[in-house]
This record gives sequence, C-alpha cells and structure tokens, in this order.
Amino acid sequence: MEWVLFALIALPLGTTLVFMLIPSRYSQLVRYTALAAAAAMFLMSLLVFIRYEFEGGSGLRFDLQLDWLENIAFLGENGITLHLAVDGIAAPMVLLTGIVILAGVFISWNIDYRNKDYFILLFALVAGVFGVFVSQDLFFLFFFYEVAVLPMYLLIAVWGASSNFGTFVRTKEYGAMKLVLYLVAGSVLIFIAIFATFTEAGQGTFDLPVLGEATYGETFQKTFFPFYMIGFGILAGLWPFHTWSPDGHVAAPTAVSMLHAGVLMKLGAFGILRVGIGLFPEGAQFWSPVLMTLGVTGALYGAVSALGQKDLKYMVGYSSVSHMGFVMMGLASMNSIGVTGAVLQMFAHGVMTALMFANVGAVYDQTHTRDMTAFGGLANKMPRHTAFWTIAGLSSLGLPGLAGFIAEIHIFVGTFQAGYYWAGALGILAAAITATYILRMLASAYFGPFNERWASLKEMRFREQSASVLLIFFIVFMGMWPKPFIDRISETVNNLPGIG
Amino acid sequence: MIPIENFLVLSAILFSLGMYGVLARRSAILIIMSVELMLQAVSINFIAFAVFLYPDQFRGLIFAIFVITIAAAEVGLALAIVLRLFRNRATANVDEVDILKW
Amino acid sequence: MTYEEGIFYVVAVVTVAGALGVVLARSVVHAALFLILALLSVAAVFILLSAEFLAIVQVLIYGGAVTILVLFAMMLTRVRDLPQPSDGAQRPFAALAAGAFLGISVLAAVATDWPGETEKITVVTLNELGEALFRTWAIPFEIASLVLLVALIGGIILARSEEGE
Amino acid sequence: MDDLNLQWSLLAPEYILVGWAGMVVLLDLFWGGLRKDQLGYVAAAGALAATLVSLIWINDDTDFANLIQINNYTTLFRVFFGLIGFFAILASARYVRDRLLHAGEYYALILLAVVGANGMAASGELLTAYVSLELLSFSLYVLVSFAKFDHRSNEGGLKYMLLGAFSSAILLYGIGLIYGVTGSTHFAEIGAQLTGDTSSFDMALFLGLALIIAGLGFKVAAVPFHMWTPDAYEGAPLPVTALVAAISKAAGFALFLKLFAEAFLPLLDEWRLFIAVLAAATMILGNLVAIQQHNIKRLLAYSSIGQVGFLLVGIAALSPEAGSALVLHLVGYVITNLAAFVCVIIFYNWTGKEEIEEYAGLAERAPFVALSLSVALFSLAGMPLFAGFATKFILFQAAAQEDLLWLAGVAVLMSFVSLYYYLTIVRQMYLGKPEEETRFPTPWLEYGVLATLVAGVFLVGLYPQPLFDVVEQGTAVIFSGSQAAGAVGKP
Amino acid sequence: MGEVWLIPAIPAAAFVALLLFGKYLPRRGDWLAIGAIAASFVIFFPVLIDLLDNLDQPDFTGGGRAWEWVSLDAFNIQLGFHVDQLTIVMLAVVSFVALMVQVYSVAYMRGDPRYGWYFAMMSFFAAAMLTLVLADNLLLLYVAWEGVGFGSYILIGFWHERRSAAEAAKKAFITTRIGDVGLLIGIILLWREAGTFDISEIFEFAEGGGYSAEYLTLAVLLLFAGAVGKSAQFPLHVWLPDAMEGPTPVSALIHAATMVVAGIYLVARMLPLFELADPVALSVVTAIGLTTVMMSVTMGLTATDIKRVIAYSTLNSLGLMMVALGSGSVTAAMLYLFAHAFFKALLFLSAGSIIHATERQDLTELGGLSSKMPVTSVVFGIGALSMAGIFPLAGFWAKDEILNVSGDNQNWVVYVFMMLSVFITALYMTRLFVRTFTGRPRNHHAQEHAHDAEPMMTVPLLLLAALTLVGGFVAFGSVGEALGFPGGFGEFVFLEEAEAFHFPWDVAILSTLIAIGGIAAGVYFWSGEAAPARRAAQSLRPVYRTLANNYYLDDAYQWVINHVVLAGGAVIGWFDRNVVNDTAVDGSAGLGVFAGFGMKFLETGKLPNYALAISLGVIVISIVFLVVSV
Repeated sequence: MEWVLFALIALPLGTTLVFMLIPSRYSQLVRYTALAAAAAMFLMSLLVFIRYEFEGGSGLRFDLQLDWLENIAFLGENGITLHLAVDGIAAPMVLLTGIVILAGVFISWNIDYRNKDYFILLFALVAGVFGVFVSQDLFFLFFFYEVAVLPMYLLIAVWGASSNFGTFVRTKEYGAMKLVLYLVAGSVLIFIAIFATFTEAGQGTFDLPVLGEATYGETFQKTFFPFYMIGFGILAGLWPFHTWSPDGHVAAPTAVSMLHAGVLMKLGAFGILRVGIGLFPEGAQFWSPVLMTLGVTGALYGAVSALGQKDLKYMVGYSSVSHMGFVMMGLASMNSIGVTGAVLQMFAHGVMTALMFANVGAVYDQTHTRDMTAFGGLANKMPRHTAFWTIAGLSSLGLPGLAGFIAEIHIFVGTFQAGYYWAGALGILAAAITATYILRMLASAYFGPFNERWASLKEMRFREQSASVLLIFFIVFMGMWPKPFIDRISETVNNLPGIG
Repeated sequence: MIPIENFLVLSAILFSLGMYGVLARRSAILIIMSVELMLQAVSINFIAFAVFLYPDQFRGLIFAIFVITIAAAEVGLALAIVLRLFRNRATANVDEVDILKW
Repeated sequence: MTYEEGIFYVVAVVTVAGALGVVLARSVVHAALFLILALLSVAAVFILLSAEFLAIVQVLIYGGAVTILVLFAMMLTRVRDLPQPSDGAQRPFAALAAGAFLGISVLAAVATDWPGETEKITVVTLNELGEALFRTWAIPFEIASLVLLVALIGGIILARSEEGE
Repeated sequence: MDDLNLQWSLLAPEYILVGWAGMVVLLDLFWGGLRKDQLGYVAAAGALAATLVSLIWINDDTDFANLIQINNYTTLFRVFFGLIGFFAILASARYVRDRLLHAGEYYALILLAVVGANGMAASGELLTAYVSLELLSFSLYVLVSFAKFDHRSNEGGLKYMLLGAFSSAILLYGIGLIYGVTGSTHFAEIGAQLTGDTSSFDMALFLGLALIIAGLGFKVAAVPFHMWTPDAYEGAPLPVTALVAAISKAAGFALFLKLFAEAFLPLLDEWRLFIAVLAAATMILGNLVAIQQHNIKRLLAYSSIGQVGFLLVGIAALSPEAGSALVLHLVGYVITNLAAFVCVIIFYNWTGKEEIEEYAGLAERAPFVALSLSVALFSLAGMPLFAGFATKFILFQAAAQEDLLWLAGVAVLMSFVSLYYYLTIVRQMYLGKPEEETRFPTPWLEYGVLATLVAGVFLVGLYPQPLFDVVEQGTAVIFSGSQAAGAVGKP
Repeated sequence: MGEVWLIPAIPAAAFVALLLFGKYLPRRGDWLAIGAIAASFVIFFPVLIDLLDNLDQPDFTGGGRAWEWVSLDAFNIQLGFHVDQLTIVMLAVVSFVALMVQVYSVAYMRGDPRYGWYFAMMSFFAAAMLTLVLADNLLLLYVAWEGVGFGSYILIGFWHERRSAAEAAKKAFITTRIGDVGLLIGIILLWREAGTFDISEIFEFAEGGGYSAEYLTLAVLLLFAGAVGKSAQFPLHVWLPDAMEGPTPVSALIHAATMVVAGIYLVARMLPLFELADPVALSVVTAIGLTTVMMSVTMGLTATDIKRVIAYSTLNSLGLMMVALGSGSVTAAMLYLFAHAFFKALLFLSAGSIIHATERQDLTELGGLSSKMPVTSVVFGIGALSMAGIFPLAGFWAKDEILNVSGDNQNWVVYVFMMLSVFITALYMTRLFVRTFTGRPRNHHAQEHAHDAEPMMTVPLLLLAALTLVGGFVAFGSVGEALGFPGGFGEFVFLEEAEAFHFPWDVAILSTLIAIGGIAAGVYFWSGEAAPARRAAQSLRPVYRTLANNYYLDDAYQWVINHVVLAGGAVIGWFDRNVVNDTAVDGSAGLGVFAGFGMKFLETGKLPNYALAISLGVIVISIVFLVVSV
C-alpha cells in the first residue's frame, strides 16, 4: 500500500504532463481527463483514510522513503529523503484534499478560456497540497508547501475577476500578487526557522521523525517557534496576517477559492501543528497564550467583519478567517481535546467553506454580482441551491448534527480545559455572531419576496449540484458519525510531545 | 643602501596619483594614462619585493614583466575602444557618455 | 646620506613630478609628455633596483610603443579641440579618496616589518630570468600571448572603419 | 626549481580551443560561402570537443609546472565553461548572422574567453590566475563593444574596459602586497605562510587582502564594485550579455573560491564578516533596484547582482560544505540564467525588442518561450521544482551551519523580494494583451537549446544528487591542503 | 421497557424518510409523520407504567440506554436517555400536543406547495424536542436544544416568501442563539470541574461540594441564560411575538408544548444545582420571571393581532412558571406547564380556525363570530377562562399552586405583583374573547363564509378542551391514585420531598375574585363599541403608546443592531481594508519598492562615479580591516 501516497503526488503531476500533450483545442477531452484524474485522487485519498490501520500508536502509516540527497556536505545518511507517510492528522487532511479537488473539477467544468493551462496549474497546486500533508521530511514539506502556493498567482491573475466596490477597487492582479507575495513572505520565516532547526538538531537529516527525537534548547525553542507560528500562520489566515485571504478569494475563480480556503489555508495550521508544535513543544507552550489571543481575536474579528460585508465572497472570506481563528484556539489549547478539535475544524471548515464558495460561484456565474443586497427570494428560483447554502451556513454556525459543531465543541471544551475561560467564552460568542451574519445573508438574499430582476435565474447545473452533494455528504457524515475522524486524529494527537 | 620602504612609498604615491587621475579626469585617454601610472606603481612594488626580500625565486620580476606586457595590450585595446567611441559620438569625455544609467 | 640615496630621491621626485603632471596638466598633450617623463624615470627606478632588463623593457614598450600609441590616439580623436578643463566635477572627492588611499598604503608600507633582507639588493642575472621565464613560467607566457592576440583582434575590429563610415 | 612536470598534453582542451578559434577566423576569412550561423555551429563543435577532451582527466590529480593544477576541480570547471561556451555560441548563431559583423572573430573570442576561464579555474598560482583573468576580461571587453555602431554597446564596452583596467590595477597592487609578505604566489604556499603567526606583517597583509577582495569583487560584480554590470549588460549584444552573465561570474567565483580556500582560509575569521557584509549589501541592492527596471537586460543584470550576493554567502561561510554548496548553486544559477537569456534572445530575434512591457501576451504568441522563461525566472527566485530552490536551500543551510543564520535570513528575504519583479515579467507574458495574435515562427535550434537548458533546470531541481556528487568531488581537492593544515572552517 | 430511545427515534426516522422520499409518497407522506408521532405517543404508556412500577428504586433510569457518540478521554458525548417523573410529564405533553397539532395541520395546511416539507419538519421538530426531554446528559440536551432551535427557524420561516416570516425566523434563531452562548458556556463550566456531562453524575458531584459556590452560581446563571432565550423571558422575549409569522399550528406547537417550555424544563431539571448555588441564582430567576409576567400582561392589553395576544399570554404563563421555579417548586411549575400545554394549544388552534375561516387575525376586523362559529367560540372561551384561572379549569389549579409557592417562598412584593398579573390576565383574555366573538362584526365580507372548521380540525380542539376542563384534577391525590400514580401531581413530580396537594382556600378565593373582577372589568371596557376602553386609551395616551410599542424594546434592539452591531461590522471591515491591508501590508511592500527607487539613482551612468565607488569601497574595506584586524 505504500505506493498510494506516492501515487497521490505523482498522479496530479503526471496529469499535468498529460494535459501538456493534449492539443488545447480538445477542451472537452481536457475536462474529462481532469475529472478522471480527480476521481482517482478522491478514491485514493478515501482509500488512505479508510485503510488507516490503528495499531502502532503514533506510528506512521503507508511509510515510504526514497533517497533524494544524502551523504553530502552537511547531509548525513538519509539527509533529505522523499519520506512519505500519513498519521492520524494527515489522513483526514488527505481525504479533505481529495474531496475538494473532485468538487473543484466539477465546478471548473464551465471554464472555457485556456482551460488546459488552468487544469495544469490546478493539478500542480493539488500535488503540492498532497505533498505537504504526506511529507515526513522537513525539506519536502516546505518544498511542496511552496509548490502549492506558486500556481495561485496565475490561477487568480488569469482566470480570476476584478471587482469594483464603488469606494474601492480590487483588481485580480492585485489580489494574486498580494496573495503570492504574502504567502512567500511567510515562508521566508519558515525557511529561516528550518535552517536553525537543522543546525540545532545536528542530526544531518531533515527527516521529521528524527528531528522530532532531537533535543532543542528551551531558549532556542522559544526563539524559533514564533517563526513557524507566524510563517505558517500567515497561510492559515492568522490574525492580523490574514488580509491576503479575503481579497484573494474575491479575485479568485470559484474552484480556486474552494481549494484555497478549503485546503490551502489548512496547510498553514497543519504546518504549525506538524512542525511547530511537533518539534518545539516547549516553545509552543510558551507562546500558546499569544497564539490563543490571536486566534480568538481572529475568530471575533473575522466574524464581525463578515457581518459588515455585502459581497458574498468577502463574507465567506472573512468567515474563513474567523473559523481558522477557531483552529488556532484549538492548537493553542495544547491539550488533546483542543488540538483534535483544531484538526476536526480544519476538515469541517475545509468542506463547508468549499461548499460555500461553490454556491457563491454558482449564483455569480448567472448573475455576475455577489452583492447580497441585490438579490432577494432566490429560494423560489433555486430551492436546492438555497438548501445547500443553508446547510453550509448552519454547519459553519455550529449546528449540531453537522460537521462544524463537532469541531467547534471540541475546540471550546479544549480551550476551557486549558483554562482560557475568557477565550472560550469569546469563541462561543464568535460562533453566535457567525449565526448572525449567515442568517442575515440567507434572509436578505434567499428568502423574502422574490426580486424580479433575476427572473431568468435557473437552478444550479447538475455538475455543481453533484459537487455540493459530495461536500454535503461529508459535512453530514462527520456531523453524525465523527468517531472515525476523532479516533484517527486523537490517536496521533495524544502521542504528540507536549500535548497534555 | 636605500631601504625597501622608500621604493614602497614611492609606488604608493604613484598609485594614489594614478587613482586620483582616474577619478578626476574627464578624457578617457587621460584615464588610461592614469591607469598606466598605477600599473607602474605595481611593477615597482613587485620588483622591490623580488630583489630585496625574495631574490632566490624573484617571482616579482616575472610578475612585473607580465604586468608591463599586459598593460601595453590594455592601452592598445582601450584606445581602440575610445577611438570607436569618438567615431560614434565625437567625444572622448567619459562624463558625456551616459545613455546607460538607472 | 649616501649618494645612492641622493640619486634615489632625485629620481623619485622626478617620477612624482611626472605623475603629477599627468594627472594635473590642463592640456592632454602636456599630460602625455609628462607621462613619458614619468615612465622614463620609473625605468630609472628599475635601474636603481638593479633590474636593468626590466628598465629596458620599460623604455621600449612604454617609452616607445605606448606613448606613440597614445599620441596617435590623441591625433585621431583630435583631443586638442576638447573643451577645457579636462577635469571632472568630482575632483575634490577624487583628491580625498586618493589621499586616503595614499595614507593607508604608506602606512602599510612603513608599519610592516618586511620578512627577510630589507636593506640589501641581490642582483638577478638575465639568464636566470630568461631561464625561469621560458621554462617555469611558460604557461603565463603563452596565455599572455593570447591576451595580446585578443587585444590585437579587438583593436583591429573596433578601430578600423567599416565601409559606409 | 627543476624537475617540473611539463607534460603539455595536460593542456589539450585549451589547445583545442585556441586552435579552433584560429580555424574559425580563417574559415571566416577564406570561405565566403560559409553562412555566418553555420560558422557558429563549427565553433560550438569546438567548445564541445574541448569539453569532451577535458573529461579525460576525471579523478586525475597532477599539475603543470606547479602553475596549472589538473584535478577534479579543474575538470569540473573545464566541462562547465566548455558547455557555457557551447550554449552561448549556439544561442548567438542567428543573432550574429542577422546583426553583427566579423562573425569569425566573434566566435574566436568566445572560445578564447573559455580558455581564460579554464585558466582561472585551473591555476594554482596568482600570476597565471591573473593572466588568465585578463585573457577572459579582454575577450569580454571586445565582445561587449562588438556592435561597433551601437552607441550603447560602445559605451558599455568603454565603461567595462576602463573600470576593468582600474580594478585589475587594484588587484595587482594587492597581489603585490601579498607576495611581499608571503614571498610566494602559489596559493598553497601562501596558505602555509598564513597559518602561522602573521602579526608582524598584518598591515600589508590585510591591505593586500582588502585590495584582492576588491579586485575579485569587481570581476564578480559585488557591491560596491558592481556598477559596470548593468551598463555593460544593457549595452552588450544580447548573446554577449548572456555569456558575460554566465562565464565571468562562474570563472570569477571559481578563482575566488579556490584562492580563498587554498590561500586565505587560515584568516577565515578575519575576513568572514567583510564578505558577509558585502554579500548582504550586494543582494539587497541588486534585488531592490531590480524592482525598478523596465529593460529586461538591465533587470537581469541587477538580478544577477543579487545572485552574486547569494553566491558570496557561500564564500562567507567558507567550509568544504559551503564550497560545494556554492558551486552547486553556481551551476544551477548559470543553467537557469542561460535559459532565461536564450528566451530573451529568441524574443529579440523575433521582434528586436527588450522592454518588459513589450513581452505582453507572449504566452499567446509563443507559449513554449513564455513557459520556459517563467520556469527560469521562478528558478531564479528560488521556487521549488526548479534548480533555484534546491541549490539555494543547501547553500543557505550551509551558511546557517557556519553561524551565519542572519545572512541566510537576509538572503531568503531578498530572494522573496526577487520573486516580485520576476512575477511582473510573468504577468506581462500571461496577462498582457499581445499587439497581434499571430504565432511566432519556430526557431528549432534555439528551441532545442532552450529545451535542454530547461530540462537541466528541472533536473537540478528535482534530483541534484548526481550533480552534487560531482561537485563535491570537484571541490574536495581545493580544501584538502588546508584540511591538512587543520584550518577548515570553525573549530 | 428499555426502548425509550424509540420515542424520539421514530419521528426522526420519519423525518429522514420524508426528506428523502417524501415527494414520492401518497399525500406527500403526512400519514407517515402522524403515524410516527402517534407511535411515540403510544410507546409513552409502557414507559409510564414501567416508571410507576419502579418509582421506589432510586437509581432507576426508566430503561434508558446510552450509545457513545463522541469520546475523547475526559470529553465524551453519550446518546443517552433517561426517564423520571419530570421527563414523563414532558413526554406526555409533547407527544400528545404534537400529535394533536399534526392531525390539525392536515386540514390547515392542505394545498400548501410545501405540504410534505412541512410534515417532515414537524417530525424533526418533535424528534428534537423529545430527545431534549429524554437526554441524560447536558451535551445531548444541548444538541437537541439546538435542533429545536433549527426546527423553529425553518417552521417559523416556513412561508419564507414573506419578508416578515423570513425576518421573524431569523430573529427567533439568533435571539435564542444568544441565550445558547450562555448555555454552552455553562455546560462546559459544569463539565470542566465534574469531568462529565451526565446530569445525575453532575448532581452527585455538586452535592459532594465539588463546585465552589461562586463557580456554581456563575454556571447555573449561564444555564439560565439559555433558558431565558428559549423560554422567551425578558429581555430575550422579543422573538416570540414575531414568531406568530409561522403557520398557526406551528405557533401552537412551539408555544404550547415544545420549544418555549424547553427552557422551563431545563431550569426545572437543573433546579438542584440552583438550590446548591448562591440564593441569588433563584432570586434572579424569580425576578426575570416576574418582569416577563408584568410586561407581557400589559402588552397583552393593547395588542390587536389575535395571535399576538395569545403569544403575550404565553409569555405571561412562562413568566409564571419561572416564578414558580424561582420559588423552588418544580411541582408548581410542571403542573402549570402540564395544564398550560392543553389550554394554550387549544387557544392557538381555535385561533387558527378563526383565521382559517375569516382570513383575518386583527381584532379590529373581527367580532361577533360566536354566532358563526359556535364550537370554536366555546372551546376558545374555555381556553381563555383557563388562562384567566377560573375554577375549575386546569389553569386554575396550576396558577393556584404557583400563587401558593410564591406566597410561601417569596416576599410580599412578588406576591402582590402576582395577584396583579392575575387581574390583568383575566382582563386582556376577556378583551380578546369579547372583541372576537361578541358584538357586531366589524368587517362583514370577511365573515360571510366564516363557519366552524371541518372535523379534522375540530376534533383536536374538542379533545384539548376536554383536557383543559379536567386536566387540573391530577393535582388531587385521589385522582392520581385512581390513575395509578402514587398520589397527586405533587407527590409524583417534586424536587426534594413529595408535597401532598394542599389547598389554601384563602388564596384560591382571593385569586378567583380578582380574576372575576378582571373579567368584569374587561366586559365593561370592551363590550359593544368599547367606548370606555377608548377613553382610557385617550386619557393614558403615553402609557398606551408605550404598551402598544412593546415598551419600545424591539425598537431599542433594532437600533442597537443597526447602529452598534452592523455599524461595528462595517467599521471593522473598513479598518481591515484601509488600515490593516492598504496601510500596513501594502505600505511595507511599498517601502521596498521605494528603497529600490532611491537606490537606482546611485547608478548615475557616469564612469568617474563608478570608479569613485570602487575606490571608496577599497578604502572603507581596508580601513575597517586595518582597524579591526590589526
């Protein structure tokens, strides 16, 4: 079974090559190739999730190690290896990626302008994402991290949309440039921290398990944990380094927003957990109050800003900031409940925000506006679409029975258990505010008397519906039966260093 | 006998004067001349070291020979370029050639 | 002070004077003439260092070839018509820099106690020199010839006027 | 001073190059029928031949008259320079045919430049090194001003030439002082001399060292000795720019590394900080100013200055690890840079334009070139999948190993800055609207060259192990001596 | 009988089935929903019997059973069910009223485009409410609690094309949600110390003195916040009157049986903790309850929408229950809840048939319907009298009980206010009845076709009316024993010790007199052309307007929302865009660009400058070298 992780990375990359061979005029062929590849990825990720065996504590599953660079310069045995494996944290993330890319391909179906190049970049991005989640080597984790960021630029700048909000304008070039530069700026910090880590560890290898064994001075940990925290945090939308995210969403094409908010932002949180906390538990302990504060601030701030938005994508973008704030709270709680909750939230938010963007895209394609006040009573024309929206919204406001609740309750409980009463309380308040803006949006855009201006509106296309249904299935599944997720995650989390 | 320092100081003076020339002069030809002065200083250095300190291997002398040779070639090439410049732009003043900047 | 020292100082003063002329003379032609002076006196310095062979080389290559070349160039570029003065705007900085460097290098020259014999000159015979030059130092010699070749090619290509010029 | 090894065959590659250069000139003179680009292919064959021949001495370790050392280091760089010449010539063929006079001399000069570069890498002694350096520089002076009637080429050549002479005078003065205090010009002997107590002649020694740093700094274009670079690059005919960017830097660093590893390593702790500061200044200035450029040649010039800063990191962190990392990055960088320049050349051959705005919509008109250029630029910015990421990562890690984490940090920050201006080019190509929709004609040869280089970029980026093995064997030898002296890196 | 879980499970299953296949079923599957809730109602009896058989066992859980849902060391959520006397009462009420309402709905909702969807949601709502009642741990209770909230959101906004409905649904959900913030925090606080969500275990822990007094007080008050939201107590009561936008049966279900009493149930359930906590906790409960009572009764005087008036009466009742709980008497509260369920459902459903018949629901357009709708008028009258607390209707006994306990356990102020509320209640219920059924029709053509509704709707009315008549007697010990209970209601449902039914005549007579007085006054004021009422309104104009505008509370909240919350959102949004992003982020980027702009002018293009740079470089390096190294 080891091959499966390698295949997860190789398949998208290979597909990009296949795309290059297809003459660009066969756009339909391109689409079906993409669909086939995405389906394959989805199935493989599902396989990874299901076939995850439970013996062996924190042990890595599907462990595969390919030499890349070793016995050279400062690199010793296994200096840098393509070390692929999943643990209980990575497994749900892999699944998430599989889900979102499949849905994303469905949503991208109606892209006509140079769709071949579009899919090439999209799949390169996905390869990077898979790579980050399954890498057990610090070098490759970072390698794939950048791979995942870079294609964003063209994806947004070429296929995105500029929008004019009257008082201000956000061009797609701006959004794309800011997004990429901001994220790479974050990786600068990571870069530095990695150098320091390797030197301090003195193991002559970037292999994460080995680095995990190494001992790091306490001051060293305290010094360099913030590098990881902020460096990865930027990608995770950590307040106040989040502004790339809403603008990026507004500029990005639908599927890219889905991947970006659904998966890419998770890379950041994942990095903090896997690298930051995994290597520097004491540093994490030391900085957790800060992380908690930032997380709570982000959660509230994002929710309140979302409350102030008229543009659907801005609203969802800020809600992402808010929800990633919850993830940060979970991580900062530094106990198994909270951290498990954080990972759950990563999955839950990934699925539901992807669903939200899919819906925004569906209505934007037809109306070419995202101003919620311009709509009204769309439920009459698009009942299913409305239902999807409602489910996504309810999940994000933490309605029991949907994914969001499971994740958030863990986070809140964890936060309280860690003794951050104020933080927990504010977090729960933020969840209530979430309810406010979600329901306001639904009430103004989808309910109430129908706005005749949209008389020509049609229900979502079948492909879009199937994408939504796919996502909803997992929202409900996790909401109803979270055990499979919790078991996998908590098993690993409990074995993390410094998680009490 | 004359101590080595004298020669070294002399070469230092020559070199500095050459440097001044390069920095201060406008005409490319004058700059080339100044460079020649600097190279003279270098040769004096080399020879002095060779004959005073390391006469057994006298690499300095060899060095000096090559310095002179190459200096000559340098002058030739440089002048050719200056000439070309003059043909193109009717000037040999280096501060007038600044289309390339920023 | 011995007579050798006397000679040295005379030569040195002439050399410096020539150099000063090169860098200060208002007319390029004068500068060129000063250069010749400086070069010849440097040749004299070589003799004082009992490196006669180099002195000869110096006189031949510089006193001959180079200066002639320079003068030719001046005629070709009619530098006489160049607007005066021939000094650039950054003269003070130049003086400053040169002065600073002078200080440093003189300091280095004086403050260092040079290893080995610093008072007595050992004469190197011409045959030793030739021997070394063509045996030990054959490689640089060959490369140097290539350098000259390149300079030659460059000179020809750049200097000669194409048809239609 | 007897029993020197005078086995001339050791110099076969250089003889081949020189001979070939002469042949090319003569062909040009006496065979009018030969098309100028075909002449180029002949010359390229020469470079290739020399490269192949130099492979004979793999794992050999001998020297010619104590001046030229033939060992893995030399072989590595002979091959490297040979290939640079090869690709440069191929890339120039069409350009020379359409835009330059004296094709024969042009190619001959490139070949001679390669000879000079080989000399710099091979020589174990200052005089030889200096003469080779001048050979390289002279060839480049001429080549830069090769477009006789182009004022910019002319001006670039003038500045390059005069400043070059000035700086080599400074370099010589430094060499003189070093010679004065150590009594030798052989790297190894100098190193041996400096291992002991140097306090008696520190003055001259450090002045000399400073001057040598300045002189070499000029050749590799380190701030503040870099100022000729943008002008020379912009002025020179495009293929020459490519050549200068590649070979003068490569050779400069070959010498820099060898000299400092074999001769000045004992003084490491004295000069490390200076080089580090130079490196920082270089990368900061290069990358920040590059943001402001609108001419692609000038932009690449500044970006190359930035790259010099990164390479200097390797010198600052001088250690066997850093040495090999430096060479690795050097190779990766040169390949990438050549790829970028080939793209620019192709575009110039089509349109005769070199402003960045004019690249608008290139992705529409020539997807392959646009893609390759993007790849090259991202590689320069140090993005993964491409050479830049792996090599930079290892180089900076090496610096971190030597307690230069701050420098590594600056370097990473600056390569992040560089991403910005590379992206602006990518934006032009992919977002700009082309003035006309028609596809450009396909120049197969250039595309072939480009494809090879891009493949190289990916190879180095995705699996550097073989290259790294070679590089490490190459650099091991230059540290062997000092390791004996027990002065490698820090305790 | 260990299958308690079936009671919520069956409606839940029905919901899923309807959701998936509803549109393919005959009659859109309404029979399925009704069948499901009926089944639950049937299963209720064995459970009841089972409980009665085992009353003596202290640790009897009524055949509850638990599945692990979420489990992670200290934190685990059980799908656990638990039955005790309290639960049983709630079960009876909920399942029965839900059944009635759904039967009623078949006719009421006939022909609605989303008929099937309606019944699906009804099943969901019932299932959620039953789970809430049966939950044996707080987190499951919270889950069901939220489920109920969601159900109400959908049902209130069922006719979402109506702006008002959409808004009302939103308002209901968000308002209750605000209370839930407190609830969840409270639950987690309780968990953090006790390490369990299981209610009984938490009780044990608390009795063991596990919580410090302040901590416990804080926790229970937070729980109470949840109850305030759900049970529409002041200041979160504003959603309830608007919730009338839903279909009338929904209003009946929400107000009579389920949603709003959830809060009461929660407090009753957790009352032991309130007792253990600082006394201030119970005082808060009383105060809130009393405030609610007084506000609602007064507002009931002026509201003109028939359903609104009933809604205010609901607030009124809920307030009373809270006061009862505040007085520490589960018995009184639950007795009232029990009775209230019937007569309130009755009132709503009959109001529903009025609306159904006249398509009007504004008092100013109704009147004189008694002739046209005799049955309705009668049952409505029964309900109204019960609400007013007239002997011997269910309402009387229940209200009496509350008056007793408040008399015993509260100071006289509370008592006085209670009596006052009794008067006003009677007053506005009379008004409602008089304006609706007596006098001359004010809007003829609205009433031309008005007539009693079809049996499908009247049967539930009659059943409820019957229960309203006799329901109160369960208070009597004898009745209870006759039914197989150990004794009267008080000996069945109690907190510490069973209290046999005692009947202080003074209170009874006093309250009855007051009520009758209220009725008389009402007749005086509003009969005929209601001239006295208008005069009163004239003379007390400011008071009148205040009441008519619900004490301006909605306006105040609206103002806060517009000028604080939304404005805050806009401000933060602006801040984020202009300060955080355009200034901080773009600014720092701009710095780099600007630095480049400055530096590029070093490249003057003049060769001498370049040479100067080189020389200066040389000089600086050498000087530093010489200074540092020599």
